[in-house]
This record gives sequence, C-alpha cells and structure tokens, in this order.
Amino acid sequence: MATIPIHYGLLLAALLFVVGLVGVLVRRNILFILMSIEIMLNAAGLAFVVGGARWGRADGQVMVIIILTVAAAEVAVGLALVLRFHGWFKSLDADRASEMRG
Amino acid sequence: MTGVELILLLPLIVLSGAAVAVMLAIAVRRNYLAAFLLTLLGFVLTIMAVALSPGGPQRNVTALFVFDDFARFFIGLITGAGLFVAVLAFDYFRQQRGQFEEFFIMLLGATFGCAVLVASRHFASLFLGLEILSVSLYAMIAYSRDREISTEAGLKYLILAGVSAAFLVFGMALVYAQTGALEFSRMPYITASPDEPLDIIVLAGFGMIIVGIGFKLALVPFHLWTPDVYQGAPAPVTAFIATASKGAVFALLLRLFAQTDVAFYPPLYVTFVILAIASMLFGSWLALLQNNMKRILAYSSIAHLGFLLVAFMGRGHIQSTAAAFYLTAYFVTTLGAFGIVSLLSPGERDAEWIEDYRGLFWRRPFVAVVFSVMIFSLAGIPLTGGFVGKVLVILAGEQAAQWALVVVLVTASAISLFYYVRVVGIMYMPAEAGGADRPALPGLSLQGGGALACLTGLLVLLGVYPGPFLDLVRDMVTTVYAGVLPR
Amino acid sequence: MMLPVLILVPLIFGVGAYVAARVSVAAARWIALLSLAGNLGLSIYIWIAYFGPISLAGVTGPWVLEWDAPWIAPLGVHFHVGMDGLSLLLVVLTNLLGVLSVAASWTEIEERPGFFHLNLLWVVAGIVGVFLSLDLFLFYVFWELMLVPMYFLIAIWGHENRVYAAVKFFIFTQFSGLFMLLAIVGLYVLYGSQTGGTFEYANYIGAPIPRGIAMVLMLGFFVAFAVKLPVVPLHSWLPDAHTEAPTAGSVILAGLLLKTGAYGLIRFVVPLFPWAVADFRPAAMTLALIGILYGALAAYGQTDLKRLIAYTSISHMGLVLLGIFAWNSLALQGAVMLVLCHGLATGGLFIFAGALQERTKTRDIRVMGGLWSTVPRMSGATMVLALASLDLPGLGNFIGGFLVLLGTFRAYPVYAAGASLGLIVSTIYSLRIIQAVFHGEKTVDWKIADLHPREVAIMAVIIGALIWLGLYPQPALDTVQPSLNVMQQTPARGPAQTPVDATPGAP
Amino acid sequence: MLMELWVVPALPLAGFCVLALVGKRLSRWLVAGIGAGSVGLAMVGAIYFSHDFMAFEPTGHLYRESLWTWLNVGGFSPDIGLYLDPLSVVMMLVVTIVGFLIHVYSIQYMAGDEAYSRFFAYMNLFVSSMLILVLADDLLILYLGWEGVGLCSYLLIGFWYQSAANARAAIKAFVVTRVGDTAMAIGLFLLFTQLGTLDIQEVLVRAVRQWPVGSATAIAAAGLLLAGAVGKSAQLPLQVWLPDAMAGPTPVSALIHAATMVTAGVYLIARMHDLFIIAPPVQTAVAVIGAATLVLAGCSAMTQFDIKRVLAYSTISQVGYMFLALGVHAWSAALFHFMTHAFFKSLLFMGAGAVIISMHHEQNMFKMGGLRKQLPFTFWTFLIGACSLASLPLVTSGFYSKGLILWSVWATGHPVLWGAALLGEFITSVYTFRMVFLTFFGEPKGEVSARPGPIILGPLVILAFFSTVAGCVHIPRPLGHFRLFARLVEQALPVPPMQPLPIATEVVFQLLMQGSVLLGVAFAYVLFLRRNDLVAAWTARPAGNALHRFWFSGWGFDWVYTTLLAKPYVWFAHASRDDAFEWIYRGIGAINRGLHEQLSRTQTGLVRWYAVGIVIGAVLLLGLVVFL
Repeated sequence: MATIPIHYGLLLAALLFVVGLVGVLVRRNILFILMSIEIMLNAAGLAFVVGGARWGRADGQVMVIIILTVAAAEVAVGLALVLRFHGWFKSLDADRASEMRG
Repeated sequence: MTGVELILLLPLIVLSGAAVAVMLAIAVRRNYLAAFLLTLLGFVLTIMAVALSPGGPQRNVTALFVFDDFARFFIGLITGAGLFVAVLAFDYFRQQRGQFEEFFIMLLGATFGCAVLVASRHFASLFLGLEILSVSLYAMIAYSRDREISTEAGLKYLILAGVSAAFLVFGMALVYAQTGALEFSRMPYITASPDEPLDIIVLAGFGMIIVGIGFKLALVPFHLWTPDVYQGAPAPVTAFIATASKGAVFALLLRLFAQTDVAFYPPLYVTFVILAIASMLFGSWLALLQNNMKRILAYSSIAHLGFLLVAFMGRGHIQSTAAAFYLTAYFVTTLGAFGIVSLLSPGERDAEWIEDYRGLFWRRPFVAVVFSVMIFSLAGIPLTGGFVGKVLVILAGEQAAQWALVVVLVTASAISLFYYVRVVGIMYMPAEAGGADRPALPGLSLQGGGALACLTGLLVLLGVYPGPFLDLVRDMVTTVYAGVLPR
Repeated sequence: MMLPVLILVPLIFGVGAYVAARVSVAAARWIALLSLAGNLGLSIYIWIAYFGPISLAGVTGPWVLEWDAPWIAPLGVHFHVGMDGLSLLLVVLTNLLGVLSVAASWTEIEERPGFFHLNLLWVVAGIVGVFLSLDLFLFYVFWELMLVPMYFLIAIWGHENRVYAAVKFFIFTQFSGLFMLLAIVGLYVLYGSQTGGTFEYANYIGAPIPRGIAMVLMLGFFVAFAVKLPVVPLHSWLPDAHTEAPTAGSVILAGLLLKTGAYGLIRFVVPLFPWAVADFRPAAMTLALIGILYGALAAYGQTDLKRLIAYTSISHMGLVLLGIFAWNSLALQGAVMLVLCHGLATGGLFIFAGALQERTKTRDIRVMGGLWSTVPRMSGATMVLALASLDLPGLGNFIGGFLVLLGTFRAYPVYAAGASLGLIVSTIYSLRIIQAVFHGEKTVDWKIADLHPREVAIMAVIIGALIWLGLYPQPALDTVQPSLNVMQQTPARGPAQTPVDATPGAP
Repeated sequence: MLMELWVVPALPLAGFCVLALVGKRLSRWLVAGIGAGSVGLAMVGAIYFSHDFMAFEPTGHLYRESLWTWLNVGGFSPDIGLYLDPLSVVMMLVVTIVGFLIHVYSIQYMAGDEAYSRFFAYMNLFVSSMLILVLADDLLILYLGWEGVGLCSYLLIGFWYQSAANARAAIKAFVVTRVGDTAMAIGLFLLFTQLGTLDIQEVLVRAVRQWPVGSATAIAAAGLLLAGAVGKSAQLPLQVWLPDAMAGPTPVSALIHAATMVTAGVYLIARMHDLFIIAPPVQTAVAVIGAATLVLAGCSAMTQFDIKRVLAYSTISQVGYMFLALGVHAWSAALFHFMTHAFFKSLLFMGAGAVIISMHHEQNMFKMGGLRKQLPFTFWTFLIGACSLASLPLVTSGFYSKGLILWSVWATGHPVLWGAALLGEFITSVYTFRMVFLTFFGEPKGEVSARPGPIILGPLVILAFFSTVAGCVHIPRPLGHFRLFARLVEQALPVPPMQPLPIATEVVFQLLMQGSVLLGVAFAYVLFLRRNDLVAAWTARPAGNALHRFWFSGWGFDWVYTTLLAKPYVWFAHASRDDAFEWIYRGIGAINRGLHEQLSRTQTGLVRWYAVGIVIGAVLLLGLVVFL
C-alpha cells in the first residue's frame, strides 16, 4: 500500500469528483443527478481513505462511514422529493422546474 | 464523559430530546397545538440550558465539540430564532389545509444541526451538523405540498446543497490528507511562518471548504439558489434559512478561521475580499427593481452577508464583536421581515408581492410600522440595531484598514436604499382603488403580534441602547480566540 | 436639562399629535403648534437669559449649556449636547420655522393630519439634535434621523411626482451621509485611542492628522454637507424635493435642512481639518462660484414656481459656502447671517408658493400674471421676500451677503468679485418671480382669496424678523461671535497645524 | 439748533409705512394728505435745518449725527448716522422742495388711479431713501439709500404693472443699475479691505494719506465707484434703462428720472471727490464719459417722437454735463447745474404730463401741435423750462449753470471737451425747441379733453419761478460776479484749478455759447416749424434714414446688450431648465438598472445552471487560491 504515492490516490479521488460533477451538470434526469452527487461524495470518501492511510489513523475511515450514512439519509429525503416532483411535473427533467426566475 | 461535560452538552441533548418527544407525541395523538407547545417548551428549555451552562473559554467536550461562550452565544441566538420561527410557522400553517405536526420535528432537527455546527471543533461534527441541518431543510422547504414552487425549491436546494456538501467534504479530505488534522485546533500552525507559502493542496482544500460554506451563506458567486429557494419555501422556513442556517454557518466560519491562521494567507484573504465585494454589490443590484418581497429579502440577504464578511476581514475583538452584533441585529430584522410576510400570508399563497403591501400603513398601522422598522434596520437607519451593526462593521473594516471594502459597503448600502425605500414607500402610499380584487390579508394572532412586538422592541433596544448587549457580545464571542497563540 | 427637553418636546408631542388626531384634527394641529411654540419660547428664553445684558452663563468655555450622559459605553459614545451662540440661533430659527410651517399647513393638509404632524415634529426634533450634538456619533444619528420623517413628508403629502422626489432625496442624503460615517469612524479608529476612545467632537480638534489622511477624512465630511447645502454638482435632489414637498416640507427643507449642511461645515469640517480645508479651498470656492451663478441661471429658466425658488436656494447657499471657506470673522458672520435670513426669506417664499398653489392648484408661472390687484397683501409680502433674496439693504440677507463678500474680498478678491455677480443674477430671478406672478397681463382670470389673517401673521413674523436683522443685527451677531472666535482659534491649538486664516489685511 | 436731523428722512418713511400698511382703507384725501404732507413736513424740516446750518456755521462746516451702530463685526462697524455739510444741504433742499412740489402735483395728476395709496407710498419711500442717500455718513448707509432709490425706481416704473412692457422696463432699469451697483459694492469691498473703514470722511482722509496720486488701488477704487455712478446716472455705457423708464407715471419721471435719483451718481462722485482727485485717469474718464454722453444722448433726443423720451434723453445729456463738470474738478459747477436742472427738468416733465393728460394720454409729439392756445398756462411754464434747458441768455437758470460748466471746462484746459460741450449746447437747443414747436405751435392735431387743474398748475408756476431765478445764486464775472452758491459749496468741496484768464476771454466764450444756442433755436425753427419737408426729405434717403434710426434707437446700445448679454443669458437659462447635471444622475441610474437587468438574467430558474454557477465560482476561486 505504502508504495502507492499519496498523490495518486488523491488524483483518483479528484477524477472521481469531477466525473460526478460533470454528471450533475450534463444529466437532466433528477435521479441521475442524485447519483452523480453520490459519486462526488464518494470521491471525498476515497480521499479520506487515502489520507487515513497516509497518516495511519482511523479517523479518516470514520469520516467515510459518516459520509456514507449521511448520503443515505440525503438520498432518502431526495427520493421522496423526486416523487413529489414527478407528481407535479409528470417528468423527471430537472429543467422543467423553472417556475421561479429573475 | 464527566458530569460537567454532560451539563455542557445539555443544550444539544434538550434539542434532540425535544425532537424525539414531539415525534412520540404525534405518534400517540395528532394535535397541532400540542406539537407546537412541546416545540416551544423544547426551545425554551434549550435556552435555559444555554443560560445555565457554565461557559467560559475552551470548554471542550470530546474531540468533536466545544461549548465555550462563543458557542453558547450562537446556540442561544439560533434557538431564539427557532423559537420565533416556530411561532410564525404555527400561525402560518394554520391557514393551510393539511397536517403539519411533523414540521416541528424538522424545525427542532434543523435547529439541532445548527447548534452542532456552532459547537463543533472537528470536521466530523461540522459535516454532521451541516447535513442534519440540510436534510431537515430539504423537507421543510418542500413542506407546502399543494404548492408547485415549494417542491421546486426543495429539489433545487437538495441538488445544489448536495453538490456544495460534496465540495465541502472533499475539501476537508484534502486538508486531512495533507495535514492529518481533523480538529481545527490542530491546524493553526501548518506552516512555520506566515511568509512561507502554504501547501497547494491544503490551499485547494480550504478553497473547496469555502465553496461549501459560501454556498450556505449564499455568497456571490454561489448565491444563485437563494431567491428561488426563498420564494418557494414557506415564509417561516425562509426566515429560518435566512437566519439560523446562515448564522450557524457564519459562526462556524468564524471559529474555523479564528482557530487556524489560514484565512490570512494572502490567497484566501484576497478570495474573501472578492467574495465580500461581489456579494455586497451583486446582491444590491439584483434586488434593485425586484417586485417579489421574498426575492428582495433574498437578494438583500446576499448583500448583508457581504457586509458581514467585511467584519470578518480582521482577527480581533472588534471584528468578532462586530460580526456577532451585526448577525444578531440581522437575525432580529430578518425574522421580523419574514415574520410579517408569513403572518400576512393567506392560506393559498404567500403575501410576497410588494403590491400586497400597498397602503398597508393606512389599513394596518402596527404591522406597517413594524415592517418599516425592520426595513430601516436592514437599510441601517439610526435607532435600529441594523445601524449600530453597520457602524460596528465599518469600524471593524477600518480597523483592519480595509478602506476599499468599506467604500464598497457604503456604495452597496446606497444602492440598496433604493429598494428598501421603495418597499417602505409602497406601504405609505394610499391604497389604490383597484386593490379590491386581492384577497384580504389575515389578521394577526395574539402570539404573532406579540412576536412582532417583541422583535421590534429588541431591534429598537439594540439601536437605542446597545451598550450592555455590546459588552455581553464582546465578552462571550471573544472566547473563540482562547487557546490560540497570537502569531 | 433644557437641551434634552428641546429635543424631547417635539418627539413626545409628535406622538401626542398623532394620537390626538384620531379624536380631533384641530387638537393635533394645536398640539403641534403649541409644543413648537413652547420650544420656541424656551429657546428664546435661553437666548435672553444667557446672551442678554445680564448673562447667566459662567465665563468658562463657549458652551452656555451642556448636557452629557454616557450612551454606548463600549464605544465611548456619549449623549453629549451643548449649546453655544451659533447653535442657539439655529435652534431658534428651527423652532420658529417649525411654528410657521405648522401654521402654514393649517388648511393645506387635510389627509392624515396626525401622521403629518408626527413627521413634522420629528423632523424638527432631528434638526434641533443636529444643531446641539457635540458627539460625532450622536450627530450622525440625528443627521440621518431627520431624513426619515422628511422622506415621509415628501412621499405622502407631496405633489404629483412625490415618490420620485422623495426617493431621490433620501438616497442622495443617505449616501453622502454614509461617507461622513466613514470619516467619523475613521477619525475614531485612527485617533480615538489618543483621545480617550470617544466620539467627543472637541477631542479631535487639533488632532495631529497627516495631510493626506486629513484630506480624505475631510472630504468624507464635506460630501455629506455639500449634498445638504447643496454644492452644485450634488444639488440634483434639491429642486425635485423642494418642488414636490408640501409647503411645510419645503419650508423645512429650504429653511432648515440646507442649514444643517452649512452648520456642519462651520462646526466640524473647518475646525477638525484646518489644513485640509486650506488645501481644498480653491476647489471649494470654485464650486461655490459655480453654484452661485448656475443656481441663479437655472432659477431664471424655470416655469415651476417652487422649482424656481428651489434653484435660488442653490445660488444663495453657494454664497454661504464661499463665506465659510473664506473663514474670517466677517465672512463667517456673514455666512451665519445669510443662513438665518435665507431660512426666513426662502421659507416665506415657499409659504407664499404653497398658499398660491393651494388657491390656484398650479405652480406654473406661465398661467399666472397680473395678480397684484387680486391679492395685494400676498403681493406686497412676496415682494419684500423677493427683495430680501436679491440682497436689498435694509433686509437681513443684505447683511449676510455683504459680510460674506466683504470678508471673502479681504482674502480672495477674485472669488469675491466673481461672487458679486450673484448680486446681478439674483436681481434677475427675484424680479422674475414678481413679474411673472403679479405683474403683466392676466393670462387666466383667477378669482382667489388674498392672504388670510393667519397667513398675514406668518408673513408679518418673517418680514419683521428680516427687517430687524437688516437694520439691527447686532444681537444676533454678538450671540454668534464668541463661538466663532473659539472655532477660529482652534487651529492654533494643534501641534501639526498651520493657521488657516491667512488674512492679508491692509498692506 | 442742529439736532434730530433724522426726522427729515424719517417723516417720509413714516408716511410710507402708514400708506403701505393701511393705505387701502384710507380716503383719497387722507392718502394725499399723508403722502404729500409727510414730504412737505420733511421739506420744512430741511429748510429749517439748512437755515440753522448756514446760520450757526458749525465747526468744520459739518454736522454729524449718529443714531446707532448698524453692526459691529471684526473691525467692521458702520454706524447708522447722518452727515450734513453744504453739499448735502444743497441736495437735501432740492430733494425735499422738488419732491414736495411733485407730490402736490401728483395729488391731482394721479387722482383717477385706483392704486392711489400705493403710488404715494412708493413716492414717500423714494424721498426717504433719497434723503438717506444724500445724508449718509457711511458708505454702507449710502449704499442702503442707493439701493432703496433703485428699488423705488423699479416699483414706480412698473407702477402700471398690467402692461408687460412696463414691467419689463422696470426690470431693465433695476438690472442695469444693479450692474453698476455691483461694481460699486466691489469698490466698497476694496475700500474697506484697504482702508479698514467705510465712514466716508475717514475713507477720504485715509485714502489721501495712504495712496499716492495715481496709485493703482486708488484708480481701481475710484473706477468701481464711477461704475456705480454711471449706472445710477444713466451715463454711457449704462444709459439704456432711462428712456424705457418713462413707462412710469409722469410725476415719477419728473422726480426720480429727472430731478433727483439720476443725479445720485453726481452726488457720489462729488462726495468722494478726494478719492477721484488722487485717481486722475478716472477723473478724466468721468469727463470723457460726460462729454460723450451729452452729445450722444442729445442726438438721440433730436429723433424721438415721444415727448417723454425726448426729455429722458435730455436728462441723460444734462447729467452728462454734470459729469463733465465733475471730471474737470468743477465741483460747484456740477452741483449748480444739478440744482437748476432739477428745477427746470421737473418743470418740463410736469408740463409734459399736463399736456399728456390733456391729450388723452397721448405722448407722440407729432400728434400734438398748436397747444399754445388751448393750454396757455402750461405753454408758458413749459416754455420757461425749455428756455432754461436750452440756456437762453440772462433770464434762465440754465444759462448760469451751464455757462459755468463750459467756462470751467475751458479754464481748466480741456478744449476738446469744451468743443463737445459747445456742440451739445447747439443740439440741446435744437431738440428742446423741436419739442416746443411740435407740441405747442403749428396746427392742432388732436383735441384737448381736460384742462389741468390748479393743483397741477401751482407747482408748475413755482418751479417756473425757480427755473428763472435759481441762476442768480451764482453770477459769472462778466455779469457781476456773485458767488453765493460756490462759496457755500466750496466749504465742502475744493476749488477747481482754473487758469486765471482775463474777463474778456470769458465774455468771448459766453458769446460763443450763446451763439450756438441761438443757432440751434433758429435751426429748430426752420426745420420743425417752417420747412417740415426738409427733415422728411432727408430722412427718406438711405443714409439719413439709417442715421435717424441709429439715433432713434439710442446708438444701438440696446441692440448690443440684447444680443450679447440678454439673449444668451435667457437662452442658457432655458437650456438649464432641465438641469444638465441631472444627466449625470440619470446616467448612474441607468447603469444600475442595466446591471440589475443583466444580473437578473443569470437567475434563470434552471437548477443545472445554478450548479454551473457554483462550478464556475469554484474554478475561479481555486484558480485564485492556487495561482496567487
């Protein structure tokens, strides 16, 4: 493990983060947007793991678990909202939601 | 965990306990009034717990929390805001059809999240607090089921808050990966001397943390969500977002950058200056000709956070006192303003268009006077808390030799005067003849009127005789620097 | 204790009038009138008691009355009010014009009289506060505070374009005021620690401020006062506000609000920053000249009566600015006299314009003319006021204008000579008022009533005061002199100061 | 005894106050009584004080009376005080006597006017201001009176305000004189700044002590005062207001625009003579202005139709003589001519007024004629005045006063100016008798509606008497050398530096002058009574027509001022109606509004766009953080 330089791990995490970010930006379906956010959060988790490995401490891993838990909670509320959204707009297209502007 | 620590933790315990209690009560029997009263009780007990807790500097509880006077002050402030929001929400949802008891659980939960944020001294508790707050808010924003825009706002907030949380947590990860520190207090001396440039990854990490925090504070350019969410959310929730949520995050920012020196490394410092300037000016310009009261207040809150950042631009007693005082005045003012929007809202929609307020003074002098006081406070007219706050912020900015910032502040204030005065003016115009087709605005309840009177009184007290409160704020807030070696 | 009373009386009775109006409108008017009259009586009593032949004042200091209480202790802010001759005269003027404007709007304001009088009295309170404050913070509070009721006066009871005018007024004055706030806080931040951490005005006199910083801080103050005065490029709010305001509003604006700018310059700008003022003098005097001539020129071009009068104020205030920046005892006394007399004369002219508008429902002078035989009393009174504004000897304005020019001439003959052209242009616009309204042929056959006894009384008071100040101004001059002496000496106290008053005198 | 001199100006002032405040409620007789009575009492007082003054001969030939200190600031402490010396005695007497006669005349002349009390109020105020002017002890008080008479002039020119033209004439008068007044005010500033006082006597003493003859400061100060005098006395180049001032009622023209106010400039220069003496260039300027004015105005007078305008130009011309005299240091001659002029010119105006009301308010001389028979009384008095104006020999006062001026001019060594004055004599008699012939001789062209009553004719007779005998107070050497007037005045004013020329020379010059006068009369007789066709033929030619129009319009001064000053001013004023500075603020407003609109566009309502905003912000922020 220690043979992999820390920067590689961080770079991978950053790539993952950017993938998620691009997903948020380009996907119109709300479900995919939520999934992309999950990817971004997991990228952060990966970075924590890398950090934890570097310092040889457990708190990085603890953070990952917290992130996972929180993400789950977020998704739960998120999906409920998606349902309501579908009820109003009969679609999952995020761009439909533009009642308010200006 | 020692007994002292337990006592210190009491505010958090009471808040979470109240949430559980309300939930259980609802499970037993649905009663709107009972849920409301329980919530009130929870808030009041929390405030008492805050008041009774020993306080002082550096009251660490585990690695995660610190309950020093700084935290006590802001928990008290936020709980107070929660209390007023509860009163507003009680009247607000009574006007609507549906079951709203669970709202109070969310409110207590969100307040709990804020309290956690304020008391955190560790990235883990920071993140947890932030997410508790956010998740509660998603639900609260979308709470008006029969309104399309409420759902829309909830979803927007969900997505954008998720993205920003990802930025925040990724930034934390970068900082952690490079320094190995998750506690704030372990980060101050990352470099040997301030002249030495900071590690680029750490800087990037803090940059991303600022993105996450900037989103919550609605600083330009992370502000785009603000008007939509403010408009879509039920008025009491808007009040909560504008006050408790922002206040807690700002307190966190203060603590984070009081305990670490990072903010005063030139790159981050410049960043904050730019954020402040952009927020002040753009917020004011955006609100200029806006016709929707909630959006006006949203944009004005952007500008106000910019003003607050001016106070943040130095590290000293004056700066933190100014920021805390300003925030308090801003809390009272914003609660009052949204309180009026909320209390005047008929069931089917919010009283959010400024035309709704035409001639208000001649029909409802009390409400109009309260609203005027609130607006004047936002505009920084003397004898209101907002004025003293603004003077303090200017004082803090000039003390930090931020001359450009204070000039921008003044300019932005002048621009913002235009829309504030416009709103006030509308209230004192004669009501137009064709206004009859608008639905009548509901009357005030006893508790609603009481809350407004209370807020107005507070605001005027802060403006007319701020001395004692100023002393209190200074003594409490400066504990945030305790244990930090001067550099 | 008399000083807080002077401020509190209008504040409290304003609320009283508001409450009383729910019962009886007349009661509200009487409450407003009597409370201001009481205040006027009190201030005149102070005048007689402290500046009369047998003075109650001790020999210490220029302040005959002082009242000090800590206010915001953590910042060192005090509720410190004090009265010297200068502020006394202005307070007397304030209360006098307050009484007159209540009387002038007796029949004009039918709508919401309670709130009207509340605002009117609060403006008066704010202005009195401005004239009495010795603490910079307190001064700023009053400075801003008087704007709010004034805004309401214009926005609610004004004429056609009132909202625009009110907003413009508010933004101009507030924005410029904020620069003053920056300067006040700047003084406090930079020099507060050396002077005990207070906002006490006296403590900053003679503070060793480097030239560059002094200039910046001075400009902060100057901008605020220049907008109020107004100095020409910053005058844009004034014609609108004066024109759209109800009569009482115009009277207070022209008679008092503008004077706070002059007062601020005299009391704060020059004593606090003598050096910077000396550096800035050529620019300020040039602005003053532009103001005198441009104001007069624009006045002549107007067709709206109130707008015309408004522009004449700009011209006159240019003269005041000139006198203040000349800063010798002649010019300063002249500026003070001009401030007093302009307040009376222009206030009177606005009362006339209001009375005329109340009767004819128009302010357009193109449809007026030949009214002399219809309203002889009004014509005669207006004639006197117009003559006052063209600096006719025998009326108070002449003393002011002459002294300003005389004093300025001693030190800056070129500027004084240029400003003397103001005598010509003021003749042109003043006579235009008379000609357009009262002379010539009747374009419209107005059937309007002449001045009522109430209005005659108002005019009599104003004209009487003007004649008194024109023929025997010495009591007023003597009242002001000690405080002006003190202010003129102050530069000598500071270590880093050079004397400002470089009067060449006789060769 | 000499005391309580203040009563003299105070009486008419009291009359003014009463009439202004309650005049409308009083009966006409009461109004007339107060109006004329207060001036009459002032006259009695003036005569009494003058008698006392001459009888008791106070030390230094002066009497001062200080009432109160006007103001006292920083070394500037003008007193409200009065000063009586022979100069002011003469002025005071003339003002009150002529003033009283004109007031009496007005009782009937204005009888039909609805604003009867207003008229007398203004007239009283005028007399009071004029008395303050001539009795002033201090230049500031003098300035008070100076502006006061200007105000009354304005008020009375515009007395019949219903006509816009009258109101315009009034404004013109006020504004043009104000130009001079402003210069004078600057002169006062200069005097005070340099000498530290405005007390007239003290100013003169200090000026002579401090300034060498011909010093620049003295020239500047005297020049500025001269500008004031020129404005008030309607001399070149500020004479344009006086012809238009004839819009006022005729008694006003008689009192203000002939006898008294327009000579205030003469008085000012005489009063400040020491200052002018130490400023020789200014002194020369005074003479040159006087000479030029008397010729130019005389030419214009020859072409007017309106009888009052003839008299107005004549006044300008005659005041020009006084200036000429002042300019050559012939102080007493100037004052002498002032006195005789006051008598005969007010006589002429009042006579003209009598003609005008008899002719249905017709003022055009070409529509009159043959009035000699119909209005004999008026004719004879008018003729006496005209002879005096034309200075026909021996029996007219003008003969003595103008003769003294011409002789002084020659004797002080100014042959060119003397030539101009002589030419002026010729012109004067031409236009004077043109006026007489056109009005009273020839065929009657209009009918006489009303004949002037006794109250009008009484003052005419008295003034005709004065116009005849007033010259006797100073009789030149060839005729007996009686110098009562000069002796009196020379107590206050210096003796002119005349060369000692033989009496024979004086006789020759008297004859020359008389020759030109008589030639002028003959000329007028031929051209305007016998051979009207000559004039008509001459003015029909282009050159003649152009010259006629040029003279008629007062040498084009009005046109120049209108084009160069008035019109641009009005144009700029109208251009400033919608304040140019306003555009700055509109621009700022527009910029802010534009920014608002542009920024509002970023609020698209699209959640993905908002995310883009966050990303852009983050990228910028990270870029900043990383690369800074």
